[in-house]
Amino acid sequence: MFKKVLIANRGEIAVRVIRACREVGLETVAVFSEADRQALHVRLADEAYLLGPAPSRESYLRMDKILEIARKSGADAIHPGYGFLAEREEFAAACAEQGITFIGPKPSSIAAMGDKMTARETVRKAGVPVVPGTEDVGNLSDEELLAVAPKIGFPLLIKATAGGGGKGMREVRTLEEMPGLLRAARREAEAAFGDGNVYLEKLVTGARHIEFQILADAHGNVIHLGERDCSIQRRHQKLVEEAPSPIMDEELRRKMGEVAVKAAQAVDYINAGTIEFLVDKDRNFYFLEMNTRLQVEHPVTEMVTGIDIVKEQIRIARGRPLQYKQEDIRFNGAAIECRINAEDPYSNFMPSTGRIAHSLLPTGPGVRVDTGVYPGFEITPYYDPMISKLIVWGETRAQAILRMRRALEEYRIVGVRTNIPFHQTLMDSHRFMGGQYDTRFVEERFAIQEERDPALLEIAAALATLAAHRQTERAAQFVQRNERDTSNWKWVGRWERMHR
Amino acid sequence: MFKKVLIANRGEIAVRVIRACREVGLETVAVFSEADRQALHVRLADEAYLLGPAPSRESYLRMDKILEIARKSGADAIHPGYGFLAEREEFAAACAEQGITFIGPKPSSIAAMGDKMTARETVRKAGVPVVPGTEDVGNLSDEELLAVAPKIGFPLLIKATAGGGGKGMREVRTLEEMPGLLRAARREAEAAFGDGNVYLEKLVTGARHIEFQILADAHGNVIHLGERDCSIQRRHQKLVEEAPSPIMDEELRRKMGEVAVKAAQAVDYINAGTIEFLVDKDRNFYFLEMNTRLQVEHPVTEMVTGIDIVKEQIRIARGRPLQYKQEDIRFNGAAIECRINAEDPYSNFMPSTGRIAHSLLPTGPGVRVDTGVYPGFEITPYYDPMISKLIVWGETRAQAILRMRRALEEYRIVGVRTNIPFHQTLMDSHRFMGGQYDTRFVEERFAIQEERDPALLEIAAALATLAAHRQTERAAQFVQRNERDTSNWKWVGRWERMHR
Amino acid sequence: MKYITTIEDKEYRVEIVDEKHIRINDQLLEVDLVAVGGQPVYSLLISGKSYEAYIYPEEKEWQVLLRGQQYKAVVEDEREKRLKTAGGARAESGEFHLKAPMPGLVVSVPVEEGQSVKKGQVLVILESMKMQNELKSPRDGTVHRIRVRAGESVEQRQTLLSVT
Amino acid sequence: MKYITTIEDKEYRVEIVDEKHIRINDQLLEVDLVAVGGQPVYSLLISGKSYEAYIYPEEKEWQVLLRGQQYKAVVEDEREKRLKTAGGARAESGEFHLKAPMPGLVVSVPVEEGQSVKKGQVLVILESMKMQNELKSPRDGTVHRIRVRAGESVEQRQTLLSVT
Repeated sequence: MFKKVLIANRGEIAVRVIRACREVGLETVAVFSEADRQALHVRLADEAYLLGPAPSRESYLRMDKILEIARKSGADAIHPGYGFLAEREEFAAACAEQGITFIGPKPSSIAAMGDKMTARETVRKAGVPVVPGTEDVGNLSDEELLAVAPKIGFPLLIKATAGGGGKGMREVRTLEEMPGLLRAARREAEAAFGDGNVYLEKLVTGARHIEFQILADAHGNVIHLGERDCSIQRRHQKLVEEAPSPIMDEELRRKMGEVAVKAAQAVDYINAGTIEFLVDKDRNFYFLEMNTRLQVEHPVTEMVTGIDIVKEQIRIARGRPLQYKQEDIRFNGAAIECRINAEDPYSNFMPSTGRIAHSLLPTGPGVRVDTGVYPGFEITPYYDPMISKLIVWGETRAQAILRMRRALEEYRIVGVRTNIPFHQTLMDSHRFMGGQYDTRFVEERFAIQEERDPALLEIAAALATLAAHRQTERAAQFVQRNERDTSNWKWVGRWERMHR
Repeated sequence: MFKKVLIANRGEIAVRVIRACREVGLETVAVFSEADRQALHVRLADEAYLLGPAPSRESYLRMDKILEIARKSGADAIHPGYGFLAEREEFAAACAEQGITFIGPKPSSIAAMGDKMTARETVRKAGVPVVPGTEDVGNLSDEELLAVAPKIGFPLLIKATAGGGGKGMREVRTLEEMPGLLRAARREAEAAFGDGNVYLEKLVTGARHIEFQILADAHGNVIHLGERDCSIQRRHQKLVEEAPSPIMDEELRRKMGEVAVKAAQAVDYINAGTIEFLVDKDRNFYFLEMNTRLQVEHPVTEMVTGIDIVKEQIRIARGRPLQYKQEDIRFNGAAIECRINAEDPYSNFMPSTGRIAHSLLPTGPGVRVDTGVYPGFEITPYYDPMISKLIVWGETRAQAILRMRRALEEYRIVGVRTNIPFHQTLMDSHRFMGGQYDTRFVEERFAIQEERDPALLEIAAALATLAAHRQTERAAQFVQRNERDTSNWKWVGRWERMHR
Repeated sequence: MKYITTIEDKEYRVEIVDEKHIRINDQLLEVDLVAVGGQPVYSLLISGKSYEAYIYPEEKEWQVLLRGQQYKAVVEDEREKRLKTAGGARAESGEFHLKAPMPGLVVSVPVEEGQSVKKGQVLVILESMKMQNELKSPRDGTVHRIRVRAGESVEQRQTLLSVT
Repeated sequence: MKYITTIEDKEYRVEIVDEKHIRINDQLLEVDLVAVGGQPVYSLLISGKSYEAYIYPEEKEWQVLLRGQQYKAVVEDEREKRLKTAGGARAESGEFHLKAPMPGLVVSVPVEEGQSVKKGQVLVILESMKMQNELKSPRDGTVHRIRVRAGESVEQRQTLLSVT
C-alpha cells in the first residue's frame, strides 16, 4: 500500500491531487520546471524537485527524470493528472516495471483507447453504438477512403487515428473537395502526432457532447456517476461543462450509463475514466472516444454526487473495492464549471501572459475555485492557458446559473486578460439559459457582448481622468518622498522585484 | 416587493448577504465607517455610503443615519446581518414605520426573546423545558435571589437579564460566595447593557451547546433545518461549530426539533432564527435562548441541507410561503466551521491588528471560505476579531475533519496573528475526533500545542539565517539600484502606500 | 484642471473640481477614489455607486478594466488639446510595427514584403500556450521589413514586421 | 559566512556555503529560497522538502511564521558573537517597557508604582476588538512609571508602564 505520491503534473490539477492525497494521509512530491519554481503546487507539496527547463518536452514530458525523482524521493505511486503523460501507455508501463503504482488504468486499456480506430472497433463489438464511418480496423489509403465516403454520406469528418484536441480534423461537404482536405488532415496529424493516419465519421449536426464519468475497481465493479454536458466548445476546446445535461432524463441516463459501463468493460478498464458521446437531435447517441484519465471537468460531477473522484482514484489504485454500488449514486441539484483562461476574448481569444497583479476569488455558498495561480504569480507562455476552474452548485439549474453570474462578477484577476467576459455573456444568453445549445453554438450562434453600456463608458472616462490627474500631480512630489517608504519588508519585497 | 436591500453591517456577513441579494436579482447598498472605506463589502456592493467614524456607536449602530441612507438611496429593505442592530426591537420598528422591509422577525418577537427572563417564561408556558432556575418574571433583589438559590441548588449561574456574550455571568459554587458574585455580575451587566438585572439558572455540567435552525414564514409555516453543535467555546465565544452533532440521533433530533418549532411559535416568529439548547450527559435538553437573527454559523447547516438560508430569509421577507416542508429536509454528510480570528493563540488569544500582507485561501472540493478581508486590507481594533469562517463538508464526519486539517494547513494569512494553530491542534485532538466534548472542553481539558518539532526548529533557524544573510548582502547594493524600480504602476502603488 | 478624455471615439469633458468632486460634461458628481490595498486596483464611489477598476498607463493611453470590460482612454489637458487641434489634425498614417503580444514560436508568415494587405488580414501565425494565434493587420497598407521567419522563437514585444 | 542562530534557547551554527548550500551544525544541505510573488513570504526547498514561511525582522529578532507556528530567532555573525561573549555576558536585567500591542482603551491598571510583580502577573487590562486583554509582566521586577490611567485611549506601541 503506497504512502507517498508523486504528482507528474502542474497547475490546478497538481494542486487538486495534492489536496486529495493530503486528505487521505499520503505524502506528496511535486515536480516542476524552471518556469514553475513559485507555482502553487510547489508551495503546497511536502517535497518538490526540479525537472528541467520550461518547455514541456524538457520537463513535464520527461518520463526518465520523473521516474528518477520518484526513486530518489521514495515515492511509491504516481498520479499523472490530465495531459502530459496521463495517456501514455509507455509511462504507465514504466511505472509498473519500477514497482511504482500508476494511479490510472492498465497500459493495455490506455493503448486500446488511445488509437481512435481501434477504440471504435473494440466498443462496437461490445455493442456500443458508434458514429457511422469507416468500420474496419486498419489504415485506409486515400482511394479507399474516397470510395467509402459516399456510403457514409456527406457531410462527414476526417479524423486523425492518433487524434485529440481537434488536430488533423476536417469537415467534408462534397466528394470534390475531399482529396485536398485529406492531404491537409494527414499533414496536420503527422505534425501533431507523428502519425498521418486518418479515418472517416459521419458529421452529426446539431449534436451535443455528453460524457459519462466511470469508476471501475480491480475487482470487476464498474459504475457511472452520471453525465456532463460539454457542448459549449470553441475550436474543439471545452469552455463550460454542466451536470446534469439539460436534455437528460432518467431513461436516457440509464441507457447511456449502461452503454458507458459496457465500453469501459470492453477494455478491461480500472480507475476513473470518461466515455464521450455525441447525442443527436433525436436523442440517438454515439460513442466518440474514451479518456483514460481524470478529466478537467470532474468537479461538476463531484458537486452533484458528493463523491470525491480523486480520492476514489486513490482507493482504487490501492486495490480497494468501490465503496458505492450503482444504486447508491444520487444526483443532487445542478453544477456548472467555467474554465477561466488567460486569453483575450476581445482579440480572438489570444493567449495573455504576465504577472497577476491582484486577484480576488469568488467564495461563499456553492462556489468552488480550483486554481494553480495566485497574486504575484507569473503566467508564462509555456503551458495551457487555463488558470482556474470556477465551479458552482445550485439547487436547480437556474439557481446555478444565477450563482455563476454572481461569482463571475466577483472574480477579479488583474495583470492578464481572461475570458471572464465571454462567460458572462454566455450566462446571460437566452439559448444557454434555455439549455438549447449544441457543439457549434459558440462558433455559429454566439457573439460576445461588444456593445458598451454608455453609463460605464462615462465611468471609465472618469476613472482614466482621475488616474491621469493623480499621476500628473504626483510626478513632481515623488522624488523627495521616496525615502519614507523604507520599512523593512517593503524594502526586501522591492529588492526581490528588481532582481527577478 | 422590494428591489434594493441596504445591508446594515460589515465584514464577512455583509459580503454574505450581498451575495444572496445578487443571486436573487436584488440591488445592494453597503454602509461603511471611516475605517472600512476599502472593506470588501464596499467593493462588492452596487452602492456604498459613509456612516461616520470608526467606533460602532458612531457608525454601524447609528439607526438614524442608516435609515437616512436607505431613504436617500431608495433601498426598500434592510438586512441587519448579526450583531450591531440585528436584535434591536426599535430598529425593526423604525424600519416598519418608514415603510422599509426589515429582513428579520417582527419587533415583538425580538423583544420577547431579547429579555432572557421573559423568554424563559414564554417558552416554558408553551411546554418547552428550561434549565431550572428563578421561575417568575420580574426582577428579583439580592435577598430574593439568595433565598431562592438553595432551592435551585449549587453550582448555579448568575445571568444578566439583558444578557449575551457571557457578560454579567458568574458561576456560584456556594451560598457564601454568592453576595460578592452578585455584585460583580450586576456591575458588569450594568456596564455592558445599561441594565443590572440578573436571574439564576442551575449550572448544567458536562453539557453540550446544541442549537436548532428555524425557518418560519408569514403564513404560519415553521420548520427546522436540524441542529448545530457549538460546544467548542472559549470565554462563552463559539469557535467551532458542526452539523450534525456527534451525539445526535433521529429520535432526539425529532424531539428537539419539535420543541424548537414550538419555542419559535410561542413568540409568533417569522424569518430565520435559532433556538439554543443545553443537552446534559443524560441527553436531557433545556432551552437556553433564542437568537432572533441570522447566526454566524449558519453555513454548516447550508452545507448539510443544501439550503441557502439567506436567500430563504429574503423569500420570507417578500411574503412568500416556505418552499420546503419539514419532510423535505434531508441531511447529507457532515460540515464543520472554524472561526478564524485575528488573535494570537500563543499569547492568551490577544487580538492582533495590522495589514494583511499576503493571504492564500484554501479552496478545492468541499471547502468554503466566507470572509470580508483580502491582502492589503487593514485589520483595525474597532470591530470583532473574526476575519473569516472556514467551512468544510465531507461525506462523513471523519472526512470533514481530515478536509478541515488540509484546509487549515493550506490557509495562509500573513500580517496579523490568527488562531489557525488553535484549530489545527483541536482537529488533531482525540477527544474532538471522538466527538467527546462539552462546553468546558477548551477551557478545562485542552491545551494548544506548545511543544516544538525539533525538525521545524532547525528549518526556522535556516530560514531566519538565510533572510538575515540576504539583508546584509543587499544593504550595500540597495541605494544605487533604487532607480530601476520605476515602472509606472509600482510607482503609483508606492505613492498610495506612502500617503495612506 | 480640465481634461478632454476620449474613449472609443467619444469625447468627455472632465473637470477635476476638488478632491471630492468632478464635473463630466457639465454634470457635477461626488467622487471618492482609493487604491485598494496599495494595488493599482481602484475603488471608486461616484454619487454613491460603487465601481472597481484596474487602471494603468500603456504607451499613450490609459487602460481601464471595469466590470470585466477593457477600455482604452486618451486623457488630454484641455488647453494642450486645443493648441494641438489648432496646429492641424494628427496624421492617421505612418509605419505600424507588429509586435509579438507574447513570447512564442513563429509558425508561419503568410505575407511577403511589398505585398498589399487589408485590415484584418493575417500577417503572422504565432504559437504560444499550445495555441496557434493569428496576428492581424490593424489597417490597410503594404508589408514592409519582415524580421522573422517560420520556426523562429520570439520574445514578447519583439517587432515581427511593419506595415506602411 | 558563518552565523550563530538562536531559537528558543537552542543554538544553531549555520554556514552559508554558497547560493545553493548551507551547513547546519556540520550537516551540508541543498537549499533554494525564493520570495513568493515579491512578498515577504518565502518558499524554501531544503534537500527536496518544501516549506513556506513569512519572515520579517522585528527589533533585534527575526520573526518566522512556519506551518502556523511563530518562531523568534536571533541571528548573529559568528565572529561578532564570539567577541561579544568574550566581552562579558549580556545583562539580563534592565528596564522593560510594556507597550500596547494594539490600539485600545485602558480598562484598568491593577498595579501601583513601586509594587513588586511576578512574571505572568497582570499589569494592564486593555480593551480592543470588543475583548478585554490582559497584558502580563514578562519577568519578576518592580513597577516603575505608570503612564496611563483607566479610561484612557492608547495608540499601538504606546508605552504603558515600565518594570525594572
